[in-house]
Amino acid sequence: MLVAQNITKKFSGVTALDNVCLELYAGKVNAILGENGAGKSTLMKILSGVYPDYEGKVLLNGKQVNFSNPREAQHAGIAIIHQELNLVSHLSITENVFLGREIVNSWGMLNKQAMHNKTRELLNRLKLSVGADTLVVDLKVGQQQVVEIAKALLTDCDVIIMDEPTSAISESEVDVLFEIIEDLRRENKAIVYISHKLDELFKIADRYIVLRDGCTIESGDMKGMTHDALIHKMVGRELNVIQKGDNRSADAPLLSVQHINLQHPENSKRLLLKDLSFNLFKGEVLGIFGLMGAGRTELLETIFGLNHQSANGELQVEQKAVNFKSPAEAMKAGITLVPEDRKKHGLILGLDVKTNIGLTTLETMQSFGWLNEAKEERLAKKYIEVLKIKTPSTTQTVKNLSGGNQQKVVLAKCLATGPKVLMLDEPTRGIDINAKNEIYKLIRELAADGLGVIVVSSELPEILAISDRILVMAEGNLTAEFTAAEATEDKILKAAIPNSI
Amino acid sequence: RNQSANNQSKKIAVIVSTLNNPWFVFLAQTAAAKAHSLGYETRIFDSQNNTALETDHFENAIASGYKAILLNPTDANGSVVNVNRAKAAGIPVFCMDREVNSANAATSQILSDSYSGSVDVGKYFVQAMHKKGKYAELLGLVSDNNTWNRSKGFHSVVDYYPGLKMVAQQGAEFDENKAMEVMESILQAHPDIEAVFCGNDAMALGAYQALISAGKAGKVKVFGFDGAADVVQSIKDGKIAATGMQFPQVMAQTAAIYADEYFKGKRDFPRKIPVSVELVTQKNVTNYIAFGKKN
Amino acid sequence: MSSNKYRAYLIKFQPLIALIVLCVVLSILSDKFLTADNGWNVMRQISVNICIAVGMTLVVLTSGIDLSVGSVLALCGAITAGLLKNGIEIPSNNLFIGFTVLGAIVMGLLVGSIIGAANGYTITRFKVPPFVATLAMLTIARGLTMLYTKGFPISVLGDNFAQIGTGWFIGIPVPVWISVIVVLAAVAVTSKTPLGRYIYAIGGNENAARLSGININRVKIIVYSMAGALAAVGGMIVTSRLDSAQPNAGISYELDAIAAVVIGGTSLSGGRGSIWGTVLGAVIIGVLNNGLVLLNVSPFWQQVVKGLVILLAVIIDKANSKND
Amino acid sequence: MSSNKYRAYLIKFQPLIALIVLCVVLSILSDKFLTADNGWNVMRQISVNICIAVGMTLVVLTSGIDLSVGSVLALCGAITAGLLKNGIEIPSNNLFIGFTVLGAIVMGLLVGSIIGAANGYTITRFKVPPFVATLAMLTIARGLTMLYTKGFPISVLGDNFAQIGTGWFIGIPVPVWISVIVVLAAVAVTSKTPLGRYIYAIGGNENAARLSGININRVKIIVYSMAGALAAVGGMIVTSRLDSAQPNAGISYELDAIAAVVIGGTSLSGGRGSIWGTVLGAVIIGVLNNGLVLLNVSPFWQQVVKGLVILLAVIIDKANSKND
Ligand SMILES: Nc1ncnc2c1ncn2[C@@H]1O[C@H](COP(=O)(O)OP(=O)(O)OP(=O)(O)O)[C@@H](O)[C@H]1O
Ligand SMILES: Nc1ncnc2c1ncn2[C@@H]1O[C@H](COP(=O)(O)OP(=O)(O)OP(=O)(O)O)[C@@H](O)[C@H]1O
Ligand SMILES: [Mg+2]
Ligand SMILES: [Mg+2]
Repeated sequence: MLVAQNITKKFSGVTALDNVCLELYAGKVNAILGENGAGKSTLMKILSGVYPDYEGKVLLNGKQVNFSNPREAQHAGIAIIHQELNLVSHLSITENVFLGREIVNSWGMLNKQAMHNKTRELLNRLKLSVGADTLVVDLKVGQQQVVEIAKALLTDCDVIIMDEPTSAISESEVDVLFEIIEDLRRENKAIVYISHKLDELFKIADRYIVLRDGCTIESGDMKGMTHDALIHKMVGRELNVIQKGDNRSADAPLLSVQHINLQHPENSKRLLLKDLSFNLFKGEVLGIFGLMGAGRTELLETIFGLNHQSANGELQVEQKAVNFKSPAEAMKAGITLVPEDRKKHGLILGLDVKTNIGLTTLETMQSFGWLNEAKEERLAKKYIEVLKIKTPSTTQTVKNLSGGNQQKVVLAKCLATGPKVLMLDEPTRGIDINAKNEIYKLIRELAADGLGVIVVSSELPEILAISDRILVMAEGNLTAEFTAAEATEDKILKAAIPNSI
Repeated sequence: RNQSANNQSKKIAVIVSTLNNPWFVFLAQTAAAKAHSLGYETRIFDSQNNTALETDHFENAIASGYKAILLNPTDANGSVVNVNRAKAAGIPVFCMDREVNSANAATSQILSDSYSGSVDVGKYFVQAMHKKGKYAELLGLVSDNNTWNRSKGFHSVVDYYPGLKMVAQQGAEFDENKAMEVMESILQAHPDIEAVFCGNDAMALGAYQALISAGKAGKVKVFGFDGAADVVQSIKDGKIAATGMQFPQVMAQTAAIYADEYFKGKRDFPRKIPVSVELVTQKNVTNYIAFGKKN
Repeated sequence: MSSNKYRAYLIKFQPLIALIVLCVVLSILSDKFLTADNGWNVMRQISVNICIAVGMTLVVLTSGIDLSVGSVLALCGAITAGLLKNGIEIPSNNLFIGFTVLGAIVMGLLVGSIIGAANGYTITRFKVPPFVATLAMLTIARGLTMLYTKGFPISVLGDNFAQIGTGWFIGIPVPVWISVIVVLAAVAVTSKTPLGRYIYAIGGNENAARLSGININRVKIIVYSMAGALAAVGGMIVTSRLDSAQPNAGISYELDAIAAVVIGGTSLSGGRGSIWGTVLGAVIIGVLNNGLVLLNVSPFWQQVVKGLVILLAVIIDKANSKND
Repeated sequence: MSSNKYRAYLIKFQPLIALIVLCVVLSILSDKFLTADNGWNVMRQISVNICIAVGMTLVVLTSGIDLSVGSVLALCGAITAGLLKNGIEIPSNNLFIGFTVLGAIVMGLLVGSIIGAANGYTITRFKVPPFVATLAMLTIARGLTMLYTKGFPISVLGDNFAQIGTGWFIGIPVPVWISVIVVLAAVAVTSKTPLGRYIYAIGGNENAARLSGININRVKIIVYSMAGALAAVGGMIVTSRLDSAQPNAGISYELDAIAAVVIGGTSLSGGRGSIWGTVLGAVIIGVLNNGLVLLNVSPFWQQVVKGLVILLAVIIDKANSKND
């Protein structure tokens, strides 16, 4: 029903799409696959009227359409969930969901009650248990993504595009989403589903379209497709999945966390972290699993010295007691964090790759206050090489990199500090299989080099794949600890579900 | 002869301290008009009360070939350098209204004596108040030394009379609206004042507006300075007690005429010509018009 | 109470603390402060700043700023006064158009909103930063005022017109009525209409707003012309109170307005704040000016004190607000 | 050429187009424009604004703003002049401290950077928006100037001091030398030192900068005190040119400085821009002021034209910049 013909889109520097064609069928879930930077989001932005200028045609139900802005696309019945969150943080959920399509009474005044109720319905349907009047700032990334989904579901559209809707939410929400997608399919809508989580695609998708480097490679029925076949089409070569060798050393802990508590920023009664204690050893990869809102981000942030007013407890790095008042101090002590939200906390989007990578280590690259730009350049080159960052040059503005490559830049920035302890919060969120594996391999290598690595993730397979030891959190408590050997999916999940439910 | 011809080639600059106040607008425009009527190309420069900007104007005027400068200085001391710069470039400067503190920098200074003018206002003030009573004073821009000349002249008289008590001294930036608001508040703090001395006429009018809205019009005597049209009228109507009439027209025209004579070869100009400030009260107001005498 | 209401509530009432402190101090220091008369004075005096600051709030909520309000106030005041006094004359085909008080006022407000719209247009159409676009307009409008008035005030505008600034209506000064109406209208717009939502949304996250299909440019142009019109309203009040339009009226009023907005807890980066906060901010400034004169603080010290108090007020805000 | 270099390049040189257009027009309209004398005049006249605007650029790059520069200029000028003329007297234990020209200047610059640091401190420590903190400082510093000078200029400061503003050195006016040095130093800092990187980073994304281990507060305080010191430098030049410190010097200079920054293509939301751009911006404004005089535009029209040209300059920038 929606057809794109020979779409070509160029950005200053890169060709994002190179006459791409695709057909979307009503009543089917059309999966779009491709590595980071393949052009998936760009294509979707064209279909939904974000980029009005491009070469090629878009046909909706046979008629050529040319949207000059998102509103027109909406009216034509195309809804989109963007890859990056687009919410107004200081408006409430309701206000965000109805933004631009408010319900008004005959006086042209807002009908707040009606909007509130409708939003509550949506949130219930999506099983998100927060008040419709909650400000978006107070939501975690995961919860915000659910709000984005609610926005797309508000008006009933014929085409619903979901660009990595599950990148930030955990299994349980994913199941809810899938139920909804089933309903939509039954209502004979055309659904576009972009994700790097292949097993999801096998669960939900009917058809697949593979993009590689801005070109359509192939499309067809999901039936009879195998994991490896898809990956092959995406990547264009075989993948060697990593196997881990246990290289943790038994000696004294590298990082030891004792009885950490953390108060809620707004009411000091409520504890976000309750008396957490654990050790991290040299050469070990420690996975921390939990459902959204379990407190994992807070835990990492607290260790990193971000909440020193509201937190208490002891920290030891190599037996030396430390008390970080700022990230700067934590980094000096050899601890570094790859934050959960790369756009908000990871990157200076307006600056180039080189500057972003160098930012953490400028002190080491200066002599008498002068910056050694050659060193800076070399550093950037090195990590672009090592992490295979896809960028035209070291001076490309980070804003223009695809999601996955942006994440790699953040990683590079942290590794540049030569840390003893590397903490990663959702390190592979929105990253394609290939890059994922590279990062897993990297994590293992780093561990092998004697780093202690903490990985927070909402993806069980990921946790299982790379961890030597797994901690499970629920509602700010440590609920379980497993060694890689004894860990299984259901054991972990059982521990992750809050007993309050 | 071909006088008008070689006049065409001569340009006269009128550099005025500010155009944010009608009095100076009048001064500048009269000077320019006179010079123009004498056949010179003229241009008005607005120094915006900023001596540094005045310096720029001097440099630009000299560079772009103005042959004489009719100056209303921003500051008696600060402007000296500027005048000297012009002198060095062989360009005569004729000061209007305000003086520059230098014996021989300016070719001639046609000055309105604010100080002695406000002394006269002070004398009349004392007499009108019968030597006793509370009063308030509204200063102009407290950062502007002409504000203080007037204030000092006034106090040099008034302060000799212990019966006269100044209960409030506030700045109102020579601005009518500000003056009104400040006056409103003063009237709250001191409902019993019997007079207010204002550093210029705009403030006098503002103060009077405040009196009206406080229902005190007529009960509090207002004294101004300058001789603006509205105030001359108000004095006729008995709304405002008195003002110090300056003669911008006389000063401006004299300056322009001197410039003309300078070009015609005259050199021996009087260094200073004081143009006295005349006290205008209800008695003699009929002899006056805005910024000048009837004739 | 939902966290949203809660925060709105905070933003609304933090400045109250600063205000109360100020008032207590003043009423201790001067017995004249807490009198009805003085109350009306202060309210009459702040009415102008309130009108301007309300418009400024709308602009700031969209993460913009309008530096031209002071000059616009002067220009519109002058035009209204000019039309009242001299009407429009076209000597060529000796045509003369006279104006009623109402007609002249309407024209003044019209000019205000047109200039505002012009600001909005340059900002949206040419992507000129609001600070620059309105800074340029500040100069331009002042120049036009000078040209229109030739640098001289336009005075004696008749008693009807004078009512606007000096009259009373059911025991309350007319300017106070005007500012109250302006405030209530603005509150309604910001909290009860889609336009209000859009204003907050644009300030909060312009990109998200665009993706939600909001016509950013339209909203901005509306907001700036509102600010222009409100500046014009201020111009009417000032002109009428003085019964004369001053060419140099409203100089640096933009700073007072912005101060009111910020003391009121509205964030200059846009998206968060409230009209009520701004009102409190304006009251604080007004009370302060009044108090300093009541206490006959020397003009030299006044500026220092004023600066410190404004700083303090904002710091108190911040201290009490949990956000940020 | 990589898109980023290309962009940096654009930001740096877009204003050049506006400037060239302006100069061509002027030199056609007036034969006086392209003379050496006039050239030096313009450069001497803009030297002050350049010093201030360079400091402003640093502040704006961190997404801040400094409205206090004008008053700081006046205060520091006054203090230097005062110390030169009267030194410090403590009558109580009849102590007198005299000052050499150098000593007095050092003191002036010191005061400037201390005030700047104070701005930085209130902004970082109390999270007061820069606009407000520096707006308050604008008033405070002006008040202090009044208190120090009692409202009277401090004049006749001696020939040595006069050199700063009026002297020549190898065929170039001293003020021009000063501004050139200031510019080169600032360019070095912004492009060749970690501090420079931090300034851009903080303006670009403060959160990310903090998580990268940058000490935000320290950097900001440094930047604001630089701005203060540079305003003081401007104060030295002005005072020395007039051989007198005016208590009302520098009023509304902040606007000219900001105009220069923005015309120069630096984004007020921080993170993007360059010192060179600002220099061009300042030159454009200076040439404009000079040109309007040469062309004998009436002062009232001048304001209108000036506003329009500034607008035009920025629009040309935008039109040529590929970003946004
Ligand atoms: N605004 C932009 N300006 C310049 N280049 C861009 C811009 N947006 C995207 N690109 C480039 O276009 C290509 C496709 O980007 P896109 O975001 O569509 O990839 P993607 O398939 O969505 O990757 P991911 O899976 O990481 O989201 C990338 O090389 C990216 O660098
Ligand atoms: N600033 C805040 N204001 C209110 N609640 C907060 C804030 N920060 C965290 N929380 C709450 O603290 C709990 C822990 O959040 P956190 O993001 O650490 O969980 P998480 O396990 O990292 O979830 P995610 O999978 O989204 O990373 C959640 O209930 C969250 O709502
Ligand atoms: Mg994408
Ligand atoms: Mg998290």
